[in-house]
Amino acid sequence: MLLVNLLLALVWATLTGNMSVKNLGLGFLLGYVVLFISRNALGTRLYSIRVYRAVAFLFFFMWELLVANLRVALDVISPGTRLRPALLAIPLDATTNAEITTLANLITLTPGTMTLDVSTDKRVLYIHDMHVRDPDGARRHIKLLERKLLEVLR
Amino acid sequence: MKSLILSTAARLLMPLMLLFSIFVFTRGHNAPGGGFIGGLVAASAVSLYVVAYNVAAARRLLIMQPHTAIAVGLLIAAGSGILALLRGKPLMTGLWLNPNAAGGSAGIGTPLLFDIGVFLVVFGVTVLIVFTLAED
Amino acid sequence: MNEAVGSLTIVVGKAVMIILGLAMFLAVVRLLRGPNLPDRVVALDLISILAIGIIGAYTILANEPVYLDAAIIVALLSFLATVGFAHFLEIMTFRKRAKHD
Amino acid sequence: MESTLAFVIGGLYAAGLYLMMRRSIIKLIIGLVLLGHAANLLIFTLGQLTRGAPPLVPPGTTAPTGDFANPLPQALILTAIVIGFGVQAFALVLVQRAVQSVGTDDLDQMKSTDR
Amino acid sequence: MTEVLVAIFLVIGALFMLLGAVGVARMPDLFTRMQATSKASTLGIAAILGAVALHFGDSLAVTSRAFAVIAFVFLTTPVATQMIARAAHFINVPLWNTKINELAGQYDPVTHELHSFKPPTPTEATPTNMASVREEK
Amino acid sequence: MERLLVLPILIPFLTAVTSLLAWRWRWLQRVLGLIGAVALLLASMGLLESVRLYGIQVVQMGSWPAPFGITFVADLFGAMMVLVAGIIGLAVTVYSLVSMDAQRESFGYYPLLNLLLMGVCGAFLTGDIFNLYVWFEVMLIASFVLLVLGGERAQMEGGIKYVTLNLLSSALFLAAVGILYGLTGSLNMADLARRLPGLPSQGLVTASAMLFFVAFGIKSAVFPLFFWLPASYHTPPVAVSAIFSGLLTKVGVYAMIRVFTLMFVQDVGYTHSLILVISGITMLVGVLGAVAQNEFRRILSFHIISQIGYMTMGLGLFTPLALAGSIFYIVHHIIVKTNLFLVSGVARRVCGTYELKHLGGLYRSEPALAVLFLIPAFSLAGVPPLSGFFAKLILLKAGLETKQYAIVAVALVVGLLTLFSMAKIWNEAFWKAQPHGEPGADKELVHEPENLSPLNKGLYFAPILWLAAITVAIGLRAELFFDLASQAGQQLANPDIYIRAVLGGR
Amino acid sequence: MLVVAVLSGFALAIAAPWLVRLTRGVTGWILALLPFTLALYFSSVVPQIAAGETIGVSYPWVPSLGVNLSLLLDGLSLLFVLLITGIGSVVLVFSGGYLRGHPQLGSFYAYILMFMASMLGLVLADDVLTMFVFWELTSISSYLLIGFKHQEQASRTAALQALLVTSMGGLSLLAGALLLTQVGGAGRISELVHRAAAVHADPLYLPILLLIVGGAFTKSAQFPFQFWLPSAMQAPTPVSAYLHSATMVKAGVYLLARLSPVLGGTDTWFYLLGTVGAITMLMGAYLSLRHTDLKLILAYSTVSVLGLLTMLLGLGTDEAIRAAVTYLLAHALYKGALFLAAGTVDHEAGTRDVSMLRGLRRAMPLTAAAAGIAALSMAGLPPFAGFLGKELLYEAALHTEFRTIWTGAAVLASVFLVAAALIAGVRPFFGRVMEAKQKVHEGPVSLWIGPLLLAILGATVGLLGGVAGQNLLSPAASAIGNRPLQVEGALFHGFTFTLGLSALTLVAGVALFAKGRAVTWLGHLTSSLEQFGPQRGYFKLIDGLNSLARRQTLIFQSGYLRFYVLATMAATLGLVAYPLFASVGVRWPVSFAGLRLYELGLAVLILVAAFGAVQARSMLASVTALGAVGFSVALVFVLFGAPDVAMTQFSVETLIVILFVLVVHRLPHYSVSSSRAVKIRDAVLCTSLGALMTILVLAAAAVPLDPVVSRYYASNSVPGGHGHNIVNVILVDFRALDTLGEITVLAVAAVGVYALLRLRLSAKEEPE
Ligand code: NA
Ligand code: NA
Repeated sequence: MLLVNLLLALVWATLTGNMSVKNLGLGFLLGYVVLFISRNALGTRLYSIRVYRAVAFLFFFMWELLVANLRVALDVISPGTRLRPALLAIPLDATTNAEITTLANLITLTPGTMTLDVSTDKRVLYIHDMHVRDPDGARRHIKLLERKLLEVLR
Repeated sequence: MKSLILSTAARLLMPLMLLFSIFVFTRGHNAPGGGFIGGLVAASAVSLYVVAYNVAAARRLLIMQPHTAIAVGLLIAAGSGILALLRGKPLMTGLWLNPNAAGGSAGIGTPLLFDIGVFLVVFGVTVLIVFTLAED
Repeated sequence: MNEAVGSLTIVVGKAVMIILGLAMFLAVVRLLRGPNLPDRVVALDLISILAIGIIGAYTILANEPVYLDAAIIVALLSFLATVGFAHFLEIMTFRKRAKHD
Repeated sequence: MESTLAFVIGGLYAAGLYLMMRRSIIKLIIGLVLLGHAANLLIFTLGQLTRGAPPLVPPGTTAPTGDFANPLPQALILTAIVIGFGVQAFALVLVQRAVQSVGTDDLDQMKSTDR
Repeated sequence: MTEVLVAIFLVIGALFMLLGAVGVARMPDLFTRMQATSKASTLGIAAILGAVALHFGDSLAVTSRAFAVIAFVFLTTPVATQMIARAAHFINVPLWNTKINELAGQYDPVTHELHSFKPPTPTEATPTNMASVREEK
Repeated sequence: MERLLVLPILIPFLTAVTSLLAWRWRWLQRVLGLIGAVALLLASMGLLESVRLYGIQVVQMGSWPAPFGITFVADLFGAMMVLVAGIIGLAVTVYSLVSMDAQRESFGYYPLLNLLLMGVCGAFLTGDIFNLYVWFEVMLIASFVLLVLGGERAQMEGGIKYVTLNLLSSALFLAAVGILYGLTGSLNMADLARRLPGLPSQGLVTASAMLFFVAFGIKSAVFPLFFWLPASYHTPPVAVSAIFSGLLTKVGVYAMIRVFTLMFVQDVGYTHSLILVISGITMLVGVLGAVAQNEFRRILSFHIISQIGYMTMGLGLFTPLALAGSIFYIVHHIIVKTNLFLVSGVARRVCGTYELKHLGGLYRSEPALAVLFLIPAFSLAGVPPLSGFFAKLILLKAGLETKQYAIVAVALVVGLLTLFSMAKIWNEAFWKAQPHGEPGADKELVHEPENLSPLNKGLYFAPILWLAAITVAIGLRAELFFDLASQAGQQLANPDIYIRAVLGGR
Repeated sequence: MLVVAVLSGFALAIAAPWLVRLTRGVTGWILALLPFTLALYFSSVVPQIAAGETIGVSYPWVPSLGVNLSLLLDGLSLLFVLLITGIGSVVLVFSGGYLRGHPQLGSFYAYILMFMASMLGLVLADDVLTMFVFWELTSISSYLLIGFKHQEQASRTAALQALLVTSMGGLSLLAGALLLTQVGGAGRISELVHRAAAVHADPLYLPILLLIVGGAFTKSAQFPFQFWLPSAMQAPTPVSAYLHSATMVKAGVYLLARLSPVLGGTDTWFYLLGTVGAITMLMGAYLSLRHTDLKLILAYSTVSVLGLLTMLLGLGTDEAIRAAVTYLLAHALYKGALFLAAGTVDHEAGTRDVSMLRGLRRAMPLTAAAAGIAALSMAGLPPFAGFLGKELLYEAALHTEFRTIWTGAAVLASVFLVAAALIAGVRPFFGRVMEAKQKVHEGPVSLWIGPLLLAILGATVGLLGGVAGQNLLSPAASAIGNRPLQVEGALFHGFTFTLGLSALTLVAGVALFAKGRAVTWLGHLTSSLEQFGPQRGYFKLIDGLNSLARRQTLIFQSGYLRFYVLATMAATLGLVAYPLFASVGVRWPVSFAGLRLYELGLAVLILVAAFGAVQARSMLASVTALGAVGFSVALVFVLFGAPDVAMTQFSVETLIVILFVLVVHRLPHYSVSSSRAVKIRDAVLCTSLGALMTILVLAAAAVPLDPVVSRYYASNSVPGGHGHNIVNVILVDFRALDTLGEITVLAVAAVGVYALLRLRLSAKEEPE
């Protein structure tokens, strides 16, 4: 709780562009209020996220994003030829809501794949993949991403 | 019917939106923003919660129910103007704690109070409409 | 325009505005053509993303950072609009189905 | 840009009014929203357009330097937008209830109170 | 130097966004269009707002807000995409040339709950026909 | 002084807000509503008195000087209108205490009523054209909600038309304000009045004047812009009809008179002649509409239109006497028309319907009501010595003095037709014996007739009696009222007085 | 005292309903004390007036409008005042007996007292507008009295008819009176008399005359407005006697008499009044024989006499004026008596049909006596007052231009009236005793005393003609003529030509009566046809009015909202475009200089998206297009230095889209669309309006605005408003009141949405 509050204070300070102690204090106070307001919204699990690792992962991911985007560019320019779209079910190792959500977001941001939904029992992730020649290969690719992510998160 | 991804994301997004709403609101007198936009963003945060969960859950978040927020907001807004009336000045005349301070640092003044009223009303109104429609 | 902005930035900035305008136009075409509602929603979502881009570019072009707040607003709220749209589309089918059964 | 916006305004008025003359009740509201845009743009245009200079007083000074956009029309439009928002929200719900109680979106079938 | 970097970022961003728009205009079905926009536009935003952050590099307030926008878009776009996709499924939006569909029949048509994947039986494979919900007639 | 001028908006506002806070306690809202109505009446009386004694009252909101801040101005016309609003507010509030159902009361009826009054008073007092727009919207949205509160089908159908056409009017109003601002850079009406004559293209000024005319014409329901009124005024509960009939269209007329005496007097040959022609058509079309109706409230609704024609007729004639006539007519009309609606509500309560076909027997069963109907009815028709007679007399006199014989003839004929339809109501609802059809077959009879308890009867009759007494008093003490009206007319005819009061000697 | 005389009646009218409850059977007698006292008072001033004095009072009422409560008692008003109070006393007493036990007796007294007071006011008024006030009040009280039997459809129709016809005249009179005061420069008749020459010379003289005469003719049932009077016989008989014979219908005659010094003496006056009067006289007299209803006979004979009086006033000679006042008095007395007697007969015998009434003399001797005397007076038999009147009538007719016409008409009418008098006043009481359903007997004292008194008074006037002439008629005649006129009132002037004519009249009348059976039967057959010339016109007019009203309402209040919008738009287009294009000097320069490509693109985008909203075939598709419009508009605000507006626009747009979705997702699809022709028509109109708005914007943009207000905001924002965001300072300080109104609108909208969705009235608890 304290951690999140401090984090919010930091966000506040960066937003306002004023890193003075006074402003940080105000940010802490406001963060406390915000957290109080959203006390029901924040489940306990969120606190366990190690935010800095997540951020680091995000930057790594952006690079991959940039590179692989070129492939999509080709698809866009000539959509008819290379597309093999498919809707796939991916069994999940991720268990918490935060993990699943993060994974889902990353899949969407990864070129060629896009999360469609999570089964109600949280055991399967459904995705849309534009270039499926081999469904199991595609599934393996996603599982790789999941493993990497879980390494960061756990 | 609930989307797991959305509801998880909403937990993170909502505090951020609320924070931004306060940010926009407090800056309002000196930069773009103010009570109206602040109130709308705050209400949007609550609306997101309505979509991700439901009205009942969103209602539990609120310190002040929308009806009350509207009435209190109106009262604050009008009250900030009436204060001047009580001091023998025309309605809505700005009263400042430190009126002679240079360059926009006059501290607290009734116009800011007025903007708080606006914030509350806008927030209350939007939330009330969204709640009512979503519950219907 | 502001003298703090170099001529390169101005030229590029204007060009970028035009590119984004073109992109906007394409998005509007999809918005009008559909054919299904989700297509339109996707287009509308893209329009708001493009709006963020335009605001960002214009922030540089006009050398006026205050517009960035507008971009934040669009980012926060357009998401809500899209989610809302999708959510109620789903409710719509949900209700219809419930009525049938 | 004034001339261009003049045509935009005219187009918005035309579109809004056209929608208000349709039989479907929901188009009515869409038309009203378009009319609102038209009116706001009209005030904005006639309050004189200034590119990219928001009416802000730079920190540390007491008055804006150089060219700045006319703040008054902006304040008027803000008020008009917000009022329009409230009114449109209400009208929208009214439409919903009307359709529910009459059973159709056809305005031609909503004339029992005139005769 | 900064000016050149800003210009490059701007152009990259604009081109990515244009790419997304072209994708939306040209791709054959809803899901592929969403694939195009969700990537191109987020990247475009990142580039353009990165340019903003560079341009106003000496102002922490501006830079941090620019990054805030980027973070927010990265956070929200996938969520929005997922929501649309989910809704689209219930509306039965047609899929282009999609041979493998493991999602078909997994949604409970009444409760909208999503089952874990099991191979579809012939009866379940019947699409939940919601033609009436589709707009154009 | 400065407090008096803003009290007419603050009192209803605070009443409404405290009522909102008391959302769950219906009885408290009723008490607050009553207190607020009394306070508003007292404040408006004080305001008129101070205007009468000390001349035009002006307050600069926020202490920002004109034309930069928003100006509140009370000239005699404005103050009189506020007073009438106070009178009507009290009457309708008391009437509502007994006539309004508990469900509507617990869904914000009293706060809405007060916010409506706030909008109305604001419109009467503001000296700023955009602020006028804002008050119009306050009034409008409150009226929207009051109109459809309850959600019956007829309310919905009437509400759609009312809302649409009034919003159309608002859009035109806003555009007109924008154009005026674009021409002058100012929003203060006195300042505008000073600047407009100096503009190079007067044709443009006249064109924007006509935009205002259409906008206010819709609100005030003149021909051919009145459609929303007959479609909706008979659909809400009668207390709401009553306050609408009294105040809403009159705010439109007020605004029209205000701008066409203060600001748009450059091309009187076009604008005011046009207003005169439209007045005549409005009178005729309205009264013929009433002739065609067979329902108590619909007849009254169409008469509103007809009488709006009289009010604008004074503006069209555009002499001090004619303006005085308009003012006199407006004041008279508000009181009388509201009263007739209140009477119709009692008739409905007693007989269970508004349909003339099914009404009857009230002459025997409610003789007091019969008398209390005749007074406003005859006043409406201009029968001496009631208020309506003098109202009409002034206008006729002004018309004859300016040799506008055609409009005078129309006004006379319309007076006769008004008498005709008042007599129709009297014949059917009062003189005729109540028809005894088989009760189930009557579709119109949606409400069981009932006997009123003495307390209820008192609450029903008190406001009716109060308004009837005012009608009689205006007639018998017509000199006092005419004196006020003609002073107000003088002020309108000499806008310099107003301009100097707002802007000072500049 | 004059004011007291007028106001006391009104006061007593208000008190009457309570008095009835207190005093039950004798109320009539008590109430009659008032008019009786007044009659005594006015009698006491007779010598004063006869001496040429007048009594006047004036109270300011609305002096600024020239409306004053000016009352003046002169010879003419005195004559009327005495009739009103005298007959009023009689009628009140009579009513007590006639309507004994009637549940509405209280209001009856109230109305009749109100009428009496109004009538007094009318004849005493010296101010034309005051006179109009009372004039209208008599119409109103007449309406209420005719409709006294309000549960009968016929009564209501007759009441309405009388009201409409007399009010129409009233309005005509009002217009005439206003013009007259304007032309004559005074509101007081006693002053206007001195300005007669100016009035005659004014170009407005003819309109004034026609308008005022129109008022008089409707009130006094002159051709072609006579039809309301017979219908008015639906009223209880005392009302017929009082209003529709003795007093109110004479108000028109009074008006003509009163204004004859002002308006009279011209050719127009002469021909107009003379002709209309003569026609009315003949027609009324003839029609009186065509009926068997006692009251209708009397009513038509009243019409005849009213015509006669009008004719005499039109002739305007000394003789004519003398004749008029004399006949007026005589008629009031005998007709009052006859009506009341008819009422008694009706009351006791249960019918008014003269073909059935016979031999009532035995059962009702006193009534018979009263009726007989009155009838003889009506027939013009000496020594009754009627004889005096007829003598003078012939005298006047013989001494005027076109005398054959006047004389012929007068004699013919008189012959008919003789017959009518015998039918109505004599025959019912003689002959075989009729078989009645009920036992016929004399009524109570209240019923017979009145008619008897009036009849005797009529005889007395005849016998003491000199006294009456000296004290009452001469002053009245002088007032009408505005010159000293003596009415001698002698019964016998020697064997003159007029006496011969009188004798001839009597003989012819008796002969007509004797052969009257045929006439009566003929009348029976044709009455339904002939009576209703103007009557049918009236009903046709009412029907026409109703159908015109219905048709007009069907057109204008069609119920089609799109028609309403269309009409509104068309009106806007016409009203705004005309001054814009008609006036010179309005320019609307179009300039694309300095326009940037992306700005143009944005503009095109807005229009395309708006077009998309128009074209969309589903509601939600329209909503997305709407969202696109809103976002593009917001971008315009971004480009032109309005970040606050842009932010607001973005957020509002988003919320509106969400609300639309929330609402629309439960609505049906667009189900209907208009025909192609309609669409084209609408498109043309809307495009025109759009073009008009474009032109307005172009033109207004060409006029540079004065930036002084905005500059003030800019320079005071920081020092005075303590804020650097000028827009925000405007919103919360410079123009905070706007914002207060704005959030009020929001609050109300929210309450409205809440109430609309939550408040569903249960079927049980209907709104009141
Ligand atoms: Na202030
Ligand atoms: Na301009």
